[in-house]
Amino acid sequence: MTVLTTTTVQLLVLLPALGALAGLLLRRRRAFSGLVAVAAAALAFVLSVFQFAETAGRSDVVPTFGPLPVGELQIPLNLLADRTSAVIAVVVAIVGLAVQVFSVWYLRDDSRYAVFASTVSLFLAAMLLVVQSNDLVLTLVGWEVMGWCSYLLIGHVSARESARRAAYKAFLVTRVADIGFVVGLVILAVGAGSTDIGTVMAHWAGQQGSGTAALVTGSPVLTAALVLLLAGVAGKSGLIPFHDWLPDAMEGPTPASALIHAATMVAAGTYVVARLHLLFAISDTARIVLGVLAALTMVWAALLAFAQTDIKRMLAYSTLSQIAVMASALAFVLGPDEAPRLALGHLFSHALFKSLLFLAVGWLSVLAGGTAFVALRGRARGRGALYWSLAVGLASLAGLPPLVGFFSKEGVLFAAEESLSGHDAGLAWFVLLALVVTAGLTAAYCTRAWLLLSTERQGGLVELEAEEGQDESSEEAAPAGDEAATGAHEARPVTMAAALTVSALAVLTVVGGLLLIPVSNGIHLGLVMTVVSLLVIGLAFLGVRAMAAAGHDPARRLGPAVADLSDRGFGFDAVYVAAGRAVIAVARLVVRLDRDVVDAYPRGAASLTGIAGRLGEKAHRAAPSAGLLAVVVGVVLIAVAGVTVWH
Amino acid sequence: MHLWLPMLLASVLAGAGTYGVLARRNAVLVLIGVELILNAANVMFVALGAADDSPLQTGQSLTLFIITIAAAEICVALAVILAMFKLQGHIDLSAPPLLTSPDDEEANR
Amino acid sequence: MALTLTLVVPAVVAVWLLAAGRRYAPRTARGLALIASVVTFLLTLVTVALRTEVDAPWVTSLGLRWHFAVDGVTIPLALLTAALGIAVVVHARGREPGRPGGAIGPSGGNSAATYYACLLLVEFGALATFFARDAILFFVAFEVVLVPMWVLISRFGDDHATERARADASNRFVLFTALGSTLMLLGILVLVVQSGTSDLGLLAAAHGAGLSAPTQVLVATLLVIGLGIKVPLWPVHTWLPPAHTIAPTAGSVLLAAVLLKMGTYGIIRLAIPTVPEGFHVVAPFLAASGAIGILWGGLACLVERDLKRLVAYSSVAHMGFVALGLASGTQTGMQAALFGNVAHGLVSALLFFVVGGLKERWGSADLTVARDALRDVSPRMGFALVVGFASALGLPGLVGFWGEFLAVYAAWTPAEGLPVPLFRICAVAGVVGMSLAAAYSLRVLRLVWAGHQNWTGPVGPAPRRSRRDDAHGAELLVVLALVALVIGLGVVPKPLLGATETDVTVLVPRSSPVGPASSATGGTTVEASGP
Amino acid sequence: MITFDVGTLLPALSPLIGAVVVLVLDVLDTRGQRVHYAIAFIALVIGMFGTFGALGAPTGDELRTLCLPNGGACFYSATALSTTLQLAALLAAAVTLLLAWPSERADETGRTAVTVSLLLAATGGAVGVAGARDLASWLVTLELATLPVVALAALPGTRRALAGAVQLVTTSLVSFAMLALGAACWYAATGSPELGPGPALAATSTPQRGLLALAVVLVLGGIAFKLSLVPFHAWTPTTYAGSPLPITVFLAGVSKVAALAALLVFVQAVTQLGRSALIAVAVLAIASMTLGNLMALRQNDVVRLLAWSTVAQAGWVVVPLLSVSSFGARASAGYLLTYVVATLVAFTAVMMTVSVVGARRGRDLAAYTGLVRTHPWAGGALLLALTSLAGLPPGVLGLIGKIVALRPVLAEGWWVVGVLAAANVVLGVAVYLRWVRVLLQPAPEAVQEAMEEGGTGTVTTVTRVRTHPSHLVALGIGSAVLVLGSVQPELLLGLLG
Repeated sequence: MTVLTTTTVQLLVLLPALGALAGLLLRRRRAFSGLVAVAAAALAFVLSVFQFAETAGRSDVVPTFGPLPVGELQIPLNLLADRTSAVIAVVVAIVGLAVQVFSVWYLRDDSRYAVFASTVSLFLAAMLLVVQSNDLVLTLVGWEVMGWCSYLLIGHVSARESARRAAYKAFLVTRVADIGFVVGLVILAVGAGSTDIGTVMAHWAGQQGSGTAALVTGSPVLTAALVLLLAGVAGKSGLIPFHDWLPDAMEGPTPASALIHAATMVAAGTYVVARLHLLFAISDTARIVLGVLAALTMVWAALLAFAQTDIKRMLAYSTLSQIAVMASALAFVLGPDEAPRLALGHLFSHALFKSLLFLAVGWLSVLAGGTAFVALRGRARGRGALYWSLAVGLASLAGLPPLVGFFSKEGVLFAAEESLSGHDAGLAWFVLLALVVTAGLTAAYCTRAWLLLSTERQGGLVELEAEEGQDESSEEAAPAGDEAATGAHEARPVTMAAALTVSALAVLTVVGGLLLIPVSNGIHLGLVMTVVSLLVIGLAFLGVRAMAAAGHDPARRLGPAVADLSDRGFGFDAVYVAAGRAVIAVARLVVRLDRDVVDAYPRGAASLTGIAGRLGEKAHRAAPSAGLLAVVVGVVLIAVAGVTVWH
Repeated sequence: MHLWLPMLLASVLAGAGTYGVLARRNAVLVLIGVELILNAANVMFVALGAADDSPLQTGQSLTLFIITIAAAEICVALAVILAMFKLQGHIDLSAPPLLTSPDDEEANR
Repeated sequence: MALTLTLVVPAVVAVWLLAAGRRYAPRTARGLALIASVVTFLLTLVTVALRTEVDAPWVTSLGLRWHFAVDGVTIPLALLTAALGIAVVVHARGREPGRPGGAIGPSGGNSAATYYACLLLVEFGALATFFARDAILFFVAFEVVLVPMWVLISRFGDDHATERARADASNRFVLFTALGSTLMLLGILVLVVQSGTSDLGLLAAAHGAGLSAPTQVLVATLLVIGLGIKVPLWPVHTWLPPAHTIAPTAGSVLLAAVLLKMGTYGIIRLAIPTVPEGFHVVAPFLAASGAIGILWGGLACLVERDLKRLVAYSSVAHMGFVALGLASGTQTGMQAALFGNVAHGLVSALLFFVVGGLKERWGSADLTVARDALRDVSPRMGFALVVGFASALGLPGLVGFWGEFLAVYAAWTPAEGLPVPLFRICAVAGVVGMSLAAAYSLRVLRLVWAGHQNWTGPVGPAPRRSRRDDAHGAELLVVLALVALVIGLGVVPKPLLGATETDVTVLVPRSSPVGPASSATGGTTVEASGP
Repeated sequence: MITFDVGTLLPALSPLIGAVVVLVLDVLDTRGQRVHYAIAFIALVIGMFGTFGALGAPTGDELRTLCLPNGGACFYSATALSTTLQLAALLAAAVTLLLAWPSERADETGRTAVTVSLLLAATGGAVGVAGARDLASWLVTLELATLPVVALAALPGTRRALAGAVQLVTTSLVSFAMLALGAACWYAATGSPELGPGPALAATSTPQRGLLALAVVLVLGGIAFKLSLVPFHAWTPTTYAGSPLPITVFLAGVSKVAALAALLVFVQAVTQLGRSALIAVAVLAIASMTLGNLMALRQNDVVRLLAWSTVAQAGWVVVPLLSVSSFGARASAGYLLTYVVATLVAFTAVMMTVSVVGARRGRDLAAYTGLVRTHPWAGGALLLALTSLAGLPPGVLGLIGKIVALRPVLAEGWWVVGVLAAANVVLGVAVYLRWVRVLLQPAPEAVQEAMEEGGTGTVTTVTRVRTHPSHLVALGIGSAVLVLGSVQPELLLGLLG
């Protein structure tokens, strides 16, 4: 490898981190910190592009601190630069840059902007670390740091209890899921005696190759490790049952949501699985688990997305289902390394259009003073760039050709279609079904959103009152959180930079299909599935149009109950609360035990000495004869003891 | 002559003495008990001394030592007991003594 | 020479302060103490640099030698101790007992000198313990810290607490520890009498040769129990929370960051190399108690009301990881334990400085009292608190992570002959404990840093209070230094691990060769007890 | 003719001669008060010089005298061990003397001569018994070390004193009877008055070894009384509390040395003990440790506290004897030294406090509040002594003592006893730190002000009392030994050879 690549990759990870540090040190000078943040992201972008150019058709292992001296275990701490990492790094950098630029404007009045910007930089660094890592430990490092950053970002507006709770929930849920992740990593590393991903895969795959009966389908240990790993992935990528933290994460400022949802945190899970896909290819069980989880999640989330009263929450659920779509691709084994490419392809496109959507929504929310549909009703009309950006974003999410979302989704469908004939056909059918349903649902909620954003409300008094009613209710439901969304910015025009950012993302979303080629080795279109999915999408579109006749909110046709229920994520949160309660109960028990059982011994000893002392004093009323008695008795005792045995 | 007779005597004396020490509450009687035990020892010494024929009549001389020490002991003991009788009006050893009295303060100074 | 001075300087100055300190103004006393601690630190640096050694006969009739030396295992702890020695003295500025606004203890006359003397004595004892290369000398040094720390707690303890509470806490501390150290002494004596030498170097080199198996088990048990009380391991940890709650800030810092380390260091130095077979028998129990401690402490922290007690319980949890690493009996485990030792030293020191400062400001450390968000009122303290607890929950990139992750790894592959399933369970317990740590850390941050959930006061950025509300001056200095260390060693752990590496290979023979061979064995063992 | 080496016997002789001289002087001139003390002091000093001969001798060899002609048995010998104990006894006696030294107010009782001569006689006995090597002189010297103390205890004639004396005399009588019986049994078993390994070894193989065992246990019982081991301890608290403080100090110092010396003579003669006899020793030791500490924990009268702590420490003194060897003997003696030094210092401090606040208050724990501040020297010395008794640094001497005492126990594999002893260490720490806490507490305000004026303060009365110079000397000697011993314990332990 060239020295150039080495430094490139190292700097790629290092610079944003340094940017974070610098931003923190310069937090008094708002302008500087903003500058630093944007510069760091921009540099990262340049470097990632450079890496992309460098790694044409080869992969380099890049050292960092050198191996850690920890006895038997080998921790080389290497980075890897290859095509995959390069592409993902590029998209991550793009999104990061966009977010940084945008938030300069978006958080203009936030007293804690500097901290926010540095956190975002750190977040970027962490994600890039995960992307470049060739070492399980480095992966874990990036993984956890991302979790922490998300905690900070979600809880950014800590004045709101809801924000604090959301942040707490997000970190805790992912951390609990990470129990599996860490144990999985440890098992993998223990097997290989090293944490180098190459070595690990060589070891386990080699075991499989050695073809002892137990290992034909991957040893139970490998399966266990992978399934545990999946638990962690499910946590970060918000697969069932760990998905519920993501919608609450909307408490964070919109740019943060864009970052978390588009390119970084949630995508990390998919990326790691893709990296280790060689192992997943061995273990059917693991892939089945993954496929089933993904299928369930995508449908569940899409259903929830439809009736949301707040557009950010809707986007959150759409993220859930899209991430699940990516993951589902990984449940299959096609050609060498093909499934991961398709998955990453969707990751790529999703990153583009989802960041676009979030930033556009953020922009819109500033103008409209809220993110609830009620507040946004028809606000998109006549906004020029913003209007078209939203249009492109939603269309791409719905998967309309020729937008990037279309191609990548077709890629995933293709993967499933291909493996219908494979030895895991059952899974393929199941996933395929889920994918088609999801396609429909996605189209449906995109249509609904579009209609609500673009059409003015019309209708009789009754309708109005009803809407008002919903107005209040949804105001409560809505996070209404970002300082930006307090409407204080109505007077303030958007800066050119921010606007350009959004537009640029929009352009990328349009032409993204071409960029997709290098990612997933060309475009994959299964003819049948393409037709099917387009049909489904079309039907969904028409259906929603019909429901929305006369400017009604299509979701209202399902009745307010549904809306409330879906706002509460079908009450899934209760499960977490229950779990928390249980743990607290155990904790109380522990504390009681600590006080009444463990600590009873010392206290008991203390009181015992007291009692013994009192008895002793009773026995020592100074009557001489008692003393004599004691003496003689003592002597007799000793005599007996001493004489009985003598050797 | 056999040693077991004097030994028997000695053990009887010792037993009686021990009984006296334990059973008697009167200080003087306790002293007598002690004396009995000592005499048990003396008997043993004499008997054994008669048995062996070392140049310096060990047994007998030891007996003398014991007797002398015993005498000294008894002197001191009797003195103390007298003082006790003067102060407390009785010489009952089983009675817990009164400890507090006005004269302690300055006596201890 | 430098080594001897390192020990003599603090001791002598302490004695001088005790003897003549009554006439000194707090300022003078602090000056002396500061000079002493700084000199000690510099001397420690010299000692570490030159790897000097002192070996002179002391009590010949006991075969007890005045034998001190430095090696990789010692260096980090010695530096930590010396550095904290400065920190606590600096931090006490303006807090002396008997001063108006003095935050330390109930003021009884001008006892500042005594206070500083106690700090120096604790430092002296700890350094002597870490440098000692003679088993009995180790014990003597081990005992030195007891009385000064007892005085710190009972005499200079939290003046909001009742006299009775202070007496209880200090007595618990001293009695528990005295029991522990005496049991340790028994173990040492059996070891010394049986193997005829008390030189730790020789004992370690012998690796328990010539000691019968029962003897080894006996010695190992006595040593592990005795030192375990100091660590503190799970069932015998109940002295720690009260002691921490009552002790003055500096006391808590020294207690958590230095004294607890003496326990684990003792296990590493005395038990593991000298009676390997015996320790092999004890190891499973050690691991189990460590694992239980991790869960126990973590859970207790979830509902604890008093912030200082909470940090104390978290100490129990973290030391559990160290115990786990030690029990595994592999070099990885040993490295993990040593790193975890230092890591916990830094983190607990940081946390106690911050928490102690908060308690001084608030008058109590009760979490149920609703207060302004710390990130608004005093951002610096808030930042330090965040770093501290982030490291406590084992966040990678901070110093806490490496020790715990490696400990879990080591527990998953214990040395040959140890019960693998048990250790695996312990490892899982460890990971669960890490998420418990996350839960309680974030609980604290949510209540203290981000603002209280029942806080009804003005929401949003509250106006900055007076300068005294936030860390400033000496306090800020100390806290920032610790924060820098926590982050620095977290990002670049290699130097610390490298320092201990070579000596660990001396203490513990490499259990299983690395590379493909081990992968095979690892694989098979995994098979053996796979889920 | 029996050999007679004055140089070797000097330590034992000079106090006795001193006693005679004092009595004679008293007959000649009844008004001489302090001169008696001077003479006594000189006698003790001479005695100390006498010990240097044996201490200077190369380790291992012993100076024998009172030997039968043509290489027969010797009735007196001075080893490093015994001589060290003698030195300790003499020092302790000297300190006692200093504490008993009359202040300006000469006491009208005119008893000084009696007191002094009794003191000297008892000291002589204590010194002698260390060197005795045959039954007769052993018994005589042992009783000589005991009887005068009874008299001294009874001398004040107060109720408390008398109660103590009665307890003491009755118990000592009984235990003397035991000793006599024991001696008889020994003679019966070995057929020789010599207290040496030879006869004992010869006897162990004969059928009378049962008698030998009986002798051992009887002697053990007899001496256990003087060491105030449980259950022979009943007299200790009463007598300590009853007799005048200097006599208490004597009991706590010289008598203990004498008792241990006697015991060691016997133990070294009996080269091997049956395991069950050892169990008896262990039981005695542990019992006295535990009971002593438990009771001391509850005392508020410092003298009683020290009395009970004596009981506890006695346990520690005999514990090393579980290994019946010169190793064990040395360890036991070594521990005794550390104990004696610490106790003497503690008592001296108490004495000083008493002399300031009066007996009643001075014995109350509360009187010591803030002593470290009000009276730094006394307070500091007391603190050092207490920590040394507790076996914690800064009292390193006591700590080393604990190590010395426990080492033989574990060498012989009695680790259960070791564990019990460890538990007692904890109890002991509790006992002594209870007192230390009081010392360290901030002194009452009144005292603070008094301090400003430079007076000596106490809880209630703030009086300018000039502490007695002899007390200061005693304190100086004691704490000097204590400090030196803490810095370099070898100074003390090395003497034992």
